[in-house]
Amino acid sequence: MNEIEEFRHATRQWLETHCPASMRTPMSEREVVWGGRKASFHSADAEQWLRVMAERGWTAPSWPRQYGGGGLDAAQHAVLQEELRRIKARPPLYSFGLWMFGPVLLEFGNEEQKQRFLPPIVRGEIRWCQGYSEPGAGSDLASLATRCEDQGDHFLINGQKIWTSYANLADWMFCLVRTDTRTKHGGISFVVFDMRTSGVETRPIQLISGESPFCETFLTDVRVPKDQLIGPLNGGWEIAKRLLMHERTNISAEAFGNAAGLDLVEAARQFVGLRDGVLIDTDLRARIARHRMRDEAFRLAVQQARADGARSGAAAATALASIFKVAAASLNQQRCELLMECLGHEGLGWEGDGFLTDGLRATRHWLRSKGNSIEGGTTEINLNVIAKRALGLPDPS
Amino acid sequence: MNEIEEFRHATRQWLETHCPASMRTPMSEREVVWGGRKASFHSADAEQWLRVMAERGWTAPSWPRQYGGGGLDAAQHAVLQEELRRIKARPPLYSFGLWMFGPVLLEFGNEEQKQRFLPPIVRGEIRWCQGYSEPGAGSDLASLATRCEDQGDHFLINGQKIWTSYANLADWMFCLVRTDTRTKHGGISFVVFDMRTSGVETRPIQLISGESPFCETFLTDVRVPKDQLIGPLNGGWEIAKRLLMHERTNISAEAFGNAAGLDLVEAARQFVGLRDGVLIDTDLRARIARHRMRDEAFRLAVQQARADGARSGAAAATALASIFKVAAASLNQQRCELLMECLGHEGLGWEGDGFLTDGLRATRHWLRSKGNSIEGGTTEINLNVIAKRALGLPDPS
Amino acid sequence: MSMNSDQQMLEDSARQFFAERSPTAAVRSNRAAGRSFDPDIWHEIAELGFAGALIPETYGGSGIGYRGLGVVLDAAGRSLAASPLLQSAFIGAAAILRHGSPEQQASILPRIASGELTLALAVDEHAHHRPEDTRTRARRVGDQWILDGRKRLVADGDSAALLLTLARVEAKGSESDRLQWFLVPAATAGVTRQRRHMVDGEGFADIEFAAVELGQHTALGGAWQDVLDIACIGVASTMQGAAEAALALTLDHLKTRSQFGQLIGSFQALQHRVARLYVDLQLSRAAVTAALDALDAHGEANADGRLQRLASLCKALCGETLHDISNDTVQLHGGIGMTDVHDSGLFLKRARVLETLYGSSSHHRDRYAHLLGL
Amino acid sequence: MSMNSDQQMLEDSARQFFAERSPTAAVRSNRAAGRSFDPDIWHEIAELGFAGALIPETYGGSGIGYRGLGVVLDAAGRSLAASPLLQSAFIGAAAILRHGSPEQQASILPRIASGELTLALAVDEHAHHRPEDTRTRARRVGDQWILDGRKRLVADGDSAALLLTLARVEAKGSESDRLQWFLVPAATAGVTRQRRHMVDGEGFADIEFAAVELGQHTALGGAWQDVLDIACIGVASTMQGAAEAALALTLDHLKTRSQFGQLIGSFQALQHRVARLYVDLQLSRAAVTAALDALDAHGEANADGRLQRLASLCKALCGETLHDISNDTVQLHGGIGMTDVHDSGLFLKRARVLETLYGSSSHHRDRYAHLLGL
Repeated sequence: MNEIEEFRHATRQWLETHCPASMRTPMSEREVVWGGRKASFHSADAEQWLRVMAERGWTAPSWPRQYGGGGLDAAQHAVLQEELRRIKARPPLYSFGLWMFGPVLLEFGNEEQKQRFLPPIVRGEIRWCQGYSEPGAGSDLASLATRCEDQGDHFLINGQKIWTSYANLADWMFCLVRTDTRTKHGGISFVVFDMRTSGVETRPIQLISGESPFCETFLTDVRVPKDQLIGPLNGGWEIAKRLLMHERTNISAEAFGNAAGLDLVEAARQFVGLRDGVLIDTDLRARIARHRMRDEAFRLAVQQARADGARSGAAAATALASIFKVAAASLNQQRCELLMECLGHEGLGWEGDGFLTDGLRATRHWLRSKGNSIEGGTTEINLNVIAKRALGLPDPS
Repeated sequence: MNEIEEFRHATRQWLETHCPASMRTPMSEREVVWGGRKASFHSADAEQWLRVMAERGWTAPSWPRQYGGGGLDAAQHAVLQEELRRIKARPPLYSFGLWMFGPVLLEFGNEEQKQRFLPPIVRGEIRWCQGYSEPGAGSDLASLATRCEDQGDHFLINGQKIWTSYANLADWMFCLVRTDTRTKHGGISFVVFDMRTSGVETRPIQLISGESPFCETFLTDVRVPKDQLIGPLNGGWEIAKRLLMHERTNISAEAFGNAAGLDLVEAARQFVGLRDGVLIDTDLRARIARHRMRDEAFRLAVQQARADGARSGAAAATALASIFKVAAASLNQQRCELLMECLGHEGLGWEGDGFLTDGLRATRHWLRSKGNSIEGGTTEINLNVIAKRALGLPDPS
Repeated sequence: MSMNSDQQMLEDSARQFFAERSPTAAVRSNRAAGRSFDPDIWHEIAELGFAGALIPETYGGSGIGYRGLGVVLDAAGRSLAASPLLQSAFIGAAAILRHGSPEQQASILPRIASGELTLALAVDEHAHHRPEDTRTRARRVGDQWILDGRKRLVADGDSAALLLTLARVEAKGSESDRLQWFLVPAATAGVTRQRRHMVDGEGFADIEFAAVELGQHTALGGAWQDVLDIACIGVASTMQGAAEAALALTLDHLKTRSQFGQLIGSFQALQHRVARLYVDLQLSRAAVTAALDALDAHGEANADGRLQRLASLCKALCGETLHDISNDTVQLHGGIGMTDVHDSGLFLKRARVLETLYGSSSHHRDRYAHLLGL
Repeated sequence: MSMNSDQQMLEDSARQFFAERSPTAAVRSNRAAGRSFDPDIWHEIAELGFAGALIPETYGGSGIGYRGLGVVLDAAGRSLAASPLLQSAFIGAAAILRHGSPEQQASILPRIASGELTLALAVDEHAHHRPEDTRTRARRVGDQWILDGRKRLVADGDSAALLLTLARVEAKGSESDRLQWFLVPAATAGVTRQRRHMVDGEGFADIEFAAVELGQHTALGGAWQDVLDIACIGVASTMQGAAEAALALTLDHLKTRSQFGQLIGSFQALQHRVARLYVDLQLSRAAVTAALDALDAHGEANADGRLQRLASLCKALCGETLHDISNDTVQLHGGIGMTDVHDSGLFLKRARVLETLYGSSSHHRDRYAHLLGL
């Protein structure tokens, strides 16, 4: 047995022992573990599962051991993921710290910052939120205006962030601020601060689909110690872009949780019905088939890219993240639309009696899916990125 | 009986007498009468039908009588068209002079020019061709480079035109030339000349669909008398744009002759086949239905616009011409594509035995249709026009 | 075919009325008040003569006609105005006009025209529009009809006083079953209705008929399909107005929002997108105009199933156009378009409901294909 | 799943070979010479080991495998290179390998590997691909098969020496009819073939079988559908290569052609269009890669009809992608793209033929829907 097979064997045995049976079942949205100071667990098993995984650093399998990570190489990481999939284990922790902030901190942070911030992320003790968008700076993120002034021994921040998911539940924020107003991209810095800092206020945003995890965050005379600047002053844009790439990659891999809810084919069979084994609405049937084909190809592409991962460079990864983000958003929106067509009248309810629970949920998902092509970089912005990064097309002169 | 009803009555009687029976049958492409010095008529009836219509000025019903036109007002013109449609009369004459050059000459020419050029157009004696595009100036028509120098008593023209339809059969050309190289749009003039002038050479262009009426036209030291400048020197761009609008309107009205050849629904029934009264390929059926619906709506829109015509201004007409051009091109291309799908193997032939004549023709039409969204202004250019003229969207600052 | 000057004046006044008296803000205030429409606005609509637009002056109507009322529905659709206009003034009045007996017309039409009586079309029973599968049945017992069945998500079903209900009349002797419309007063014993909370906040209800006894003159003559064709044309007029308004909202945004130092409306990719939507709008408008004109022309120009074809054509095309435009309205507004405080979502939600009503776009494409012989 | 370094080398050398030895100019020279392919080039292809790519070394092959040969087909597709590679080295060899008897394998495979023997798949009979409706029939008479029927537009049918022909074997006793592949030497008495002038200039022929006598060991075992799935995957590989080359041609144009004082590749509407095509290309490439890998994996990973599903998936997706790209290749080149001297038209024409071969995209979407249970 070679080394990697030994690793597989040991991992399998360890998981057999340590992954509780209830953590091997499909997980509803409510059961997701986000960690943090205000962490809530829907079961003791969930709490235990996070604890044992965090102890091995396997919530962040590829991070270095010195920061609490698992220290696995690419092959071992792949094996761990396979073994987790094999037993259908739930992710022990969902975390913007793990997916977005941690990876850029590893690349751009200093030693003290890594030691300070990474271990609590691995253990799920600190929950992070993302202070990027502003009301005036949507797709043109770099036009952000939140001021950050050097006050000698600290920074003073004033401004407003929007679309800060779970800001009301998060412990810390990583935040883009303007430290120089004379230049656009070169005047942005990347800072982090505790959400309990005086002057930080959040307000949830009501979406067309109802309640949402998105917030507006108001920053009024927020004092931030100077050692909470990540990377160089006015050097935040590079970090910001890299983090966006991680965000898009993560979104695509999750494909907007698109396995959730009613299965499209099942819903078609149930609500539209078959005649002689063929869906009665043949126009809809053709469109469902077309969607499912693209969906299968997308999943195959993500799998293959993951397997090829080690060999592609950063530029290719950026383009690929945009490609997958565009495809994932469009596929999830298509799926939701087709599901609504299958549901017909059963998809027209908002709440209350007279509608199936599945139907009401599908309707909310459908509305929520309209944001997929906006959040994490609009489809238009990602098409710009593909045209430039992958295809080498020029800017206007 | 009011005046217009009297006109209808008289027109109906006159047509009854003068329109030969053979001119009330569907016309093949070969039977089209283009007139000109090298005019050919496939029948004596065709020649007579042109003559009697031209004598009344009804080849150009709305042009003033002093230039040989019919002098009809809008209501009379509409009645004449209705009566011609009622008996399914063939158009007596196809002519770029009637459709494109005449209308702008009426608007921009001087009295002498109108008297000189319009009557022979009405009578089909002179056939015109259009010298617009150049190899380096496609969509960016105004970047044209064909030089036109003032030589005192004449102009001297050097350059190359492309996509000059029927240049090899035409008698005269209306032509855009550069009379000032220091400014782009303001350095263009509109001149006309006899194709027999020394230095004019034409060469037909082979298309992906085979032979074509398109030519390259080479202009080498072509001497043009100065009274053949239409409108002011360097004032050609306004005329050019107006002429393009007439071209697009005409193209849309003709919808790329899209009634020609196999009927799509018939072809689907014949080559794909029905099962229980439903087309066997239900995906294709859905797409044919979608196409036919847009096609019917397009025809209704053209009819309604024609009826509304009198009330809309020049700006609206320009936008509408672009809207219809975009729709007409896309619909004809769609129709050809769907027809190819219906034909399956029968649509894969180029020539020779083993294929149906209808199939071979459909294949050539399909290839030819790819040019519909390029000729007469690309779809992209027309979308620009719609965005600006109809929707008032801004240019980049 | 073209709009005459009366119609132009009508269009101007209808658009002004709805923009001022029932803007999209009214959708929110109705939602907040838990009501499906504002009776005061309906009163004003009736006073303007819109409730009786189809009804001849002899019955107290204004005789504006289908094309004219279509213009009014279009204007109402622009601000998503909720009222009995579609169900009662368009569909209900048309059904009675075209298929009612002289007695039915005399008793019902004046009350529709005054706005006093409102109607609703009760047709669907399942997740999808399949009127041929209607199970609600009407039995002849003596000189009465007995009605049994359930209807799903009847538009205005929570408020209308008279329910135009499709039912299967059981065969007698050598006859086969047939479908027929019945005029069922909502207050009749055995009728129960449950308002449903729709995604767009409109007043839909599920309705149950349990041994409902109806007089013998409550059945409507004529081909049952005809009423549904009219309904589709009315919905299409509404969708066309909504689509044009949603595009206008989007264009306003494109002309005022800056990103990257440019008005976003100057970006060519967005210009081409909205230009294509504008082309689509012209095609769907032509379809709905032709369908309304065909209703005004009535028997004459509608041979060879032309009315059926135009009804499916405009229902499907206006549905597709509104669908595409309302989606791009959200997308091109970006994040703000996803928030409940913005109007984008109102268009999106209403679009979904109208698209589903009386057969989805897919359903009508299928029907059109059948009519083509495919 | 990922490409290993051998495959990377293979890709490089295959692309170089076809770019140098059989560029698109060869399509024109073959067309001018009235031949469907250049035998010298085929000889070189065989010498490189591509003709025997699927064939084990024991039979004189190079054992490169499906994924590897897919890479070669892709490379050939880039310049629309005509040769027996697809029909003989991919489809023919795979059919014999997977379903041939040991005797058939021993007699045929070495001659495929050397390039000496070429095969062609003779399946369709009508305007459309409907193998279930096959009317060509094989009767058992003594120890012989008698074949009668006609095949329509057989790819390489003008040149291949061995025709892999689908025929209906008539029922005996309690059996029902079944379909089976037969190995028919083109030189057999009773076989006549007529080359047809295809829109893309390739060597297709109509073939007639009139009382053709075949030995008893000319039938191929295995499920008849399997060979068609393989054929689809081979066509898809070719289409993927053609699509990538057509997009590259277009990108070159966008980066060099100026209009309005700008490189046209800087116009955002065009950027978004080609970016979307590029996304599509990634999806169709993933599908064809997965299908080739599934063929290499053979029995193991292909339970639950996975191979059938992947075959239809990649045939339809690559077909759609090539269709869209070849159309935009013409459009984005403008007028020059419409002229016969430009390569755009070559891609468009070849796309149409490949799209039609072994079932259109529409056919395979329908099949995929069936496999989904719809």
